[in-house]
Amino acid sequence: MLLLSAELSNAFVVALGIGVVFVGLVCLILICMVMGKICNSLFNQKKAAPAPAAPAAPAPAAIPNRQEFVAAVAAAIAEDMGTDVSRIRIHSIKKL
Amino acid sequence: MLLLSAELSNAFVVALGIGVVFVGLVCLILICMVMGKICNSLFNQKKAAPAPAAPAAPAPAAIPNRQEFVAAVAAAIAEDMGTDVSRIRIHSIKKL
Amino acid sequence: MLLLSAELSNAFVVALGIGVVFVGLVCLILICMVMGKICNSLFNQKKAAPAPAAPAAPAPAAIPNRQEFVAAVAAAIAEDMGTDVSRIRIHSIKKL
Amino acid sequence: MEALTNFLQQTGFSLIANDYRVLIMLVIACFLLYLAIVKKFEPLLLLPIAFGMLLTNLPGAGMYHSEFFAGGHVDWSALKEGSFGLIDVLYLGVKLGVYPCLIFIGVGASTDFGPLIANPTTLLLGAAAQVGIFLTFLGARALGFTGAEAASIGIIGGADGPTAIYTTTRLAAHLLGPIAVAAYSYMALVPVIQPPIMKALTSKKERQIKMNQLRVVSKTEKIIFPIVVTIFVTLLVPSAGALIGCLMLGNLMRESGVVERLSKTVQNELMNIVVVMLGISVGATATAQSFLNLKTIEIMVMGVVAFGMGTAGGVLLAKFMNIFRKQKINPLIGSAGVSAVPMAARVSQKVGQAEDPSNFLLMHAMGPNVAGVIGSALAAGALLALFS
Amino acid sequence: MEALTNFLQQTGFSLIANDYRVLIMLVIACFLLYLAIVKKFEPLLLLPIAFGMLLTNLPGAGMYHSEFFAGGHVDWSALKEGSFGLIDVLYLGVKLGVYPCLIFIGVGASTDFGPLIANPTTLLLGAAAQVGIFLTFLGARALGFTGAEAASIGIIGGADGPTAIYTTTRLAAHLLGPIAVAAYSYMALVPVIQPPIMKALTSKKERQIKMNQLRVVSKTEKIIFPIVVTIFVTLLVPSAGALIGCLMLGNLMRESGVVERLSKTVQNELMNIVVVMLGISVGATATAQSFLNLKTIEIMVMGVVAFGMGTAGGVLLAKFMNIFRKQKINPLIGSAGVSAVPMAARVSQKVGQAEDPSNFLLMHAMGPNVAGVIGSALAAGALLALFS
Amino acid sequence: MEALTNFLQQTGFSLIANDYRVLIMLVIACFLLYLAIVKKFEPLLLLPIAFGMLLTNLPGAGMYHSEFFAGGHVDWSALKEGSFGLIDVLYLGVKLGVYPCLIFIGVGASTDFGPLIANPTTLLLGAAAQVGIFLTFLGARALGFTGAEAASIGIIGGADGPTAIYTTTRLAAHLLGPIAVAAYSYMALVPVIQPPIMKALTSKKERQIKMNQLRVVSKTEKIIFPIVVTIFVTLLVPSAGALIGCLMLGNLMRESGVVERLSKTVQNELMNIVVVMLGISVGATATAQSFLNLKTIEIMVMGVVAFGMGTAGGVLLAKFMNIFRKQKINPLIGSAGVSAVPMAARVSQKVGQAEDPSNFLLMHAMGPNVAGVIGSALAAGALLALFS
Ligand code: NA
Ligand code: NA
Ligand code: NA
Repeated sequence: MLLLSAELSNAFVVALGIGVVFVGLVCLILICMVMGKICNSLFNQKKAAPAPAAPAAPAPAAIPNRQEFVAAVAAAIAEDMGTDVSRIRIHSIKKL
Repeated sequence: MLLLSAELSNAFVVALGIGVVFVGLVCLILICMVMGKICNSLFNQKKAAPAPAAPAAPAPAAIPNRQEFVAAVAAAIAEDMGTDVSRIRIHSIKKL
Repeated sequence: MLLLSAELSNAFVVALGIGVVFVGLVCLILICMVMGKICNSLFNQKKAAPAPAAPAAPAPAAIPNRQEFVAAVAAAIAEDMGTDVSRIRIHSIKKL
Repeated sequence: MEALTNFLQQTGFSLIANDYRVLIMLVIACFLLYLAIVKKFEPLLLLPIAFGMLLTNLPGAGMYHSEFFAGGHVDWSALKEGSFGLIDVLYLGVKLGVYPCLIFIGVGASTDFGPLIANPTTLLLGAAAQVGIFLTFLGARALGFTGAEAASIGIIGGADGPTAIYTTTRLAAHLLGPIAVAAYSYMALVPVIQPPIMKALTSKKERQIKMNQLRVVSKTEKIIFPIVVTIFVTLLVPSAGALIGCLMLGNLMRESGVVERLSKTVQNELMNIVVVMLGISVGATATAQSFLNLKTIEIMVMGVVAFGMGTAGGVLLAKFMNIFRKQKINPLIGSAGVSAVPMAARVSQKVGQAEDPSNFLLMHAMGPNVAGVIGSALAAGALLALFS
Repeated sequence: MEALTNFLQQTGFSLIANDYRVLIMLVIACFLLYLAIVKKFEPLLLLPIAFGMLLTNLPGAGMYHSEFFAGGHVDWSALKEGSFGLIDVLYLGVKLGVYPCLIFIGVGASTDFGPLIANPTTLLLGAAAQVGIFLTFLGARALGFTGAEAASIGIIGGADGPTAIYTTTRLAAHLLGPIAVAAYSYMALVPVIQPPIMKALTSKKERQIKMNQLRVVSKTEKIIFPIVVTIFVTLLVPSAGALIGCLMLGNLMRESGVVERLSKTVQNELMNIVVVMLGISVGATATAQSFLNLKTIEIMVMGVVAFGMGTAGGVLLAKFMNIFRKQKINPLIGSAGVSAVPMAARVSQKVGQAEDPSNFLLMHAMGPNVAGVIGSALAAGALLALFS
Repeated sequence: MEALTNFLQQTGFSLIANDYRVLIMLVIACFLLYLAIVKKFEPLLLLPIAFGMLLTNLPGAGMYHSEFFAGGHVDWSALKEGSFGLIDVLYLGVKLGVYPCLIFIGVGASTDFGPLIANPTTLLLGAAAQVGIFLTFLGARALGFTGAEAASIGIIGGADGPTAIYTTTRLAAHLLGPIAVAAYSYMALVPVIQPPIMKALTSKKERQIKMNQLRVVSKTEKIIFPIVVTIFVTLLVPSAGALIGCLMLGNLMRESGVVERLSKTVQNELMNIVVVMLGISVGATATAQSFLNLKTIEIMVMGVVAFGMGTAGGVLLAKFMNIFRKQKINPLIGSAGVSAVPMAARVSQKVGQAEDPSNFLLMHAMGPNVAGVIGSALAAGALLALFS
């Protein structure tokens, strides 16, 4: 699939490459926003419906001090940052 | 190993297939019965011998309420039947 | 890489084989000794330096009754020797 | 400018124009993901299968090339030329029959044949439930499928995923996608498909039959069983040897008690790894070309018929056996003979308890249930011997 | 006597005389082991890589033969003749592109795209940080590398090991050794490379910007995200399909919640097994002949430049975006867009807290951080489409 | 009717008539299963080996075809034509030397070389115990085996399964079945074979010698040891490189402490998976044709002789060393030099404690025990260099 092998100019490669990355991720932004809108509206409709205590409804109010909690966890993680270089990933924080 | 490729009649395939399955499993029934007889007779001989408290002897009497126990376990399992469709298998029930 | 295929004498094979094994392992002895010397001298230098309570310094004195402890562990392991033929390996004993 | 045009022509968006049917396949793949995730249809396999179907139908990605495996052979020279994709490599494990066998080692290690050994006559129910395979074979032949194709379609009625995949790979690899989807979907639908058939074929009184407690099976019997079954079944139907041998090796690991670490690994990590690879590559065979045609619909219909007839076969044989037996069998355990372990046995339990809450059929149903696995493998072996 | 002489001539000691450069390679391998073990530079991969480099440079052992894989193809006939070594076999998984994809399944299963979905504009930062890839491509071209080589060198700036290995294997396999070493070394050096650049490009006030709490992302969104991204990205850049598809399959396993046992295995056992095999065989490509030349030094220099420019790109775009936004972004999270998950996000957190201990950027930085993985895969796909 | 006849002729029952010897092999396989399960003879390997032997001798199943691997090569064209069986595929990992090496990574990760580093002179005992290999080589030559065959038979005396399989695969693959069975059976019989020899060659006073406590070995030494051994041994005997390299890579994973998750996986899941596949396929090489002949009996006899002479070699060298040493060595630890880790070391401990219950030799015996692994690999390397 080599396109125009010899004459592929560097500028074209860079332009196309950066273009593809930005176009791709900008489209993903739009996709995420649309997805968020749709999910939220469906979610709010459901909330209006008589299922207020559904277990699948982690309403923001349910974890009022989430910011503080995340901050504390983040601080704890940041603490050991210098020492732990292995590829352990940070998972989402779940309420127990 | 295609047998008589063109002319293999459907009736032959069905007859042979069902025949093989039934002959095979009927033979396994016989094998299981013979195996059970032999093992039981060996087992009973041993029991007659002076090793009555062997740990390998889970005599029926040792678990008198096994039926009830199995029933309770089975009920518990059946309870969650609707929700869990994954291929988790039921193991034998062991006395602890 | 077959050396002199036909005429490779048995005596030569045995001599070379045993020779290789002994030369190899004798050299490893020397390597271990040199390595031990170097590591110890580095270690002692460090000990002379003002880092006496380093966690990486399991000085012999730190586990005075190590011999007894090892003996007890060894006895326990030897106890079950007859029964456990699987390839479980003995790891080093670490102070907890 | 020409280069840009070339690049744009390479994108999947422009390739879709060449074959819009991939869009339908993407919708189907997403629907299967929905079934796997939301409806929890055998998600362990259906999720990777659906994702493989998604990947294979994204044009241009070139992860799977059905032409490398056409005509029942592997085109090794394509591998040589470096034009292979990721799933081509993973698919080799399906093509060479390795994945289904490795899964069967794990299945064997998690299966307890105790209830079957305790009450061996239930093996007959496991045999009767295989009639669905052969009746469906006839149906597929009538619809114009070749013998090898019809055999692969019939094996859906075995209700055993690895057996269906193993057989189909060897007999009619071009139908692997729809057959695997049918097999796993219907296994998940067992609680929907079976109860009406079971109720239609039994009287209330029959459904209330209580069965005697099973005898205790000694460890020795459980150890000898897999060895004897391997020898006998493989001698009877050599082409079933790989499936039965692996199933019984796993079971021997379990029952022997001396290789617990092997038993644990083949049930868990090895099985999980193989399931992911098998799922992706089986799903990838469902290209638009191979999936979007009348055959697929016919296969889906034949598949559910196969399940239904297997269920009926098991129930009816149980009723027939009751004519001659003093100790009556509850015919509801007959339906468990289709395999679909342990789902079908749970269905027997549930339908039985609906009539009489004090009736516990689960352990009794486990006998025909695991017998059904052996029965399907025997049927698959017979069909492989006849058609491969 | 002649036999003894022959034997002695087979020993590595006498073979070293033929090519003393292997000694330099052994020293380099030991130095990398030192970095992995004592300095803890990405030890999970650098330790196997360094050991593979050690093994490949012990003359006579014949564990790896670069000639079997020359010219982009696999010389299967060599396998046929039985002259293959252990690492030749393991290397097939690299050559066929299987290992990086399997690792990506595991990476996907351990990645939470929640912060990215909650604040999707951070995807732009993940895009901006990929400029390092393309600027480095230009630099490598200026130094005389071919287009395919320059593309492989540029991808170091993607800060993503599997992507770099996947791309280099397909475009410039003869550079795999130095590129893999550069990629993993610099990923480990992110806490050293990035902070000075981040501080130089931002004001104290900018570094003190506090960002709003992220919204809660519903489970549904998290499940739909990997499916949609797979479809869209693979259609846009089909050659990125294998990497993105595997990443998203892993993530779907994680978020769907219905295949927990698969998710656990792909993150742990499967990944560990693949990492060992990948590491050894990638390291083994670093033979004296391929590693000890000016190109390697150029690659090492270009690599750190790529990381630096990626960092700068992310930070600068964040500053640029702030011109138009009411809700200001802390530009320190821009540097996380290079990938190097989760190290780069932690660096953002640390540099931010150095200015204001009450500022917690970690969660915000995770958005561009995981976006950088998708961005690198897109860039790799574009380069693969252009040069392979 | 003809079709039925054909089908019946395909069954194993009718095929047995062609070669009744498979019945003998089935009995042998069941006997080995008995040894593995009831007598607990190295069950982790003997159970899969015995099961593989069972499967390969069920006629018609076609799971393994020795002809595809005849003459030391792999007949890839057979794979191409699709006539391969399950075990043919699994066997590739043996043929390519991959399984023994992967097992050695796991063995290395579970071995502590500390006692050896603390008292390096015990390495000599590990050397002396290898004389059994070479004396057995002479014996096998005298019985008319070729050089390569005799070398493979001798290596049984190394008391190290993976080394024996690796060497035999390369030198005399047609003897793999009996040699693997001999190696693992005798390793299990170490507690029966060794004590009489040990007692015959030592006085009561010698058996009561107490040895000094071992010095503490620093972490640094433990980390440097595998690296140095890999370099030195591979330079001395390049053909031992793959075995030693893998052993030491595993050990480095263990001792470095930075890749615990890799170390855990190579010791457990990876090893278990490989053990199953290795066992089945090694067992499958034991076809009636290759196993049922005088050679097998000769190999079994030579094997036990090799073990005995190795044991004697270790004990006698320890006695000889005591002539020159002030700090006497208890000669009972010499027998541990045969390898068979950790069984042989436990035998030393047990025999020593029989004389003096307060004498704890286990840790001292671990030195020659693990030295024996290195020694066998060196011997294997020398033989491979001479005969392959
Ligand atoms: Na079935
Ligand atoms: Na990146
Ligand atoms: Na040895």
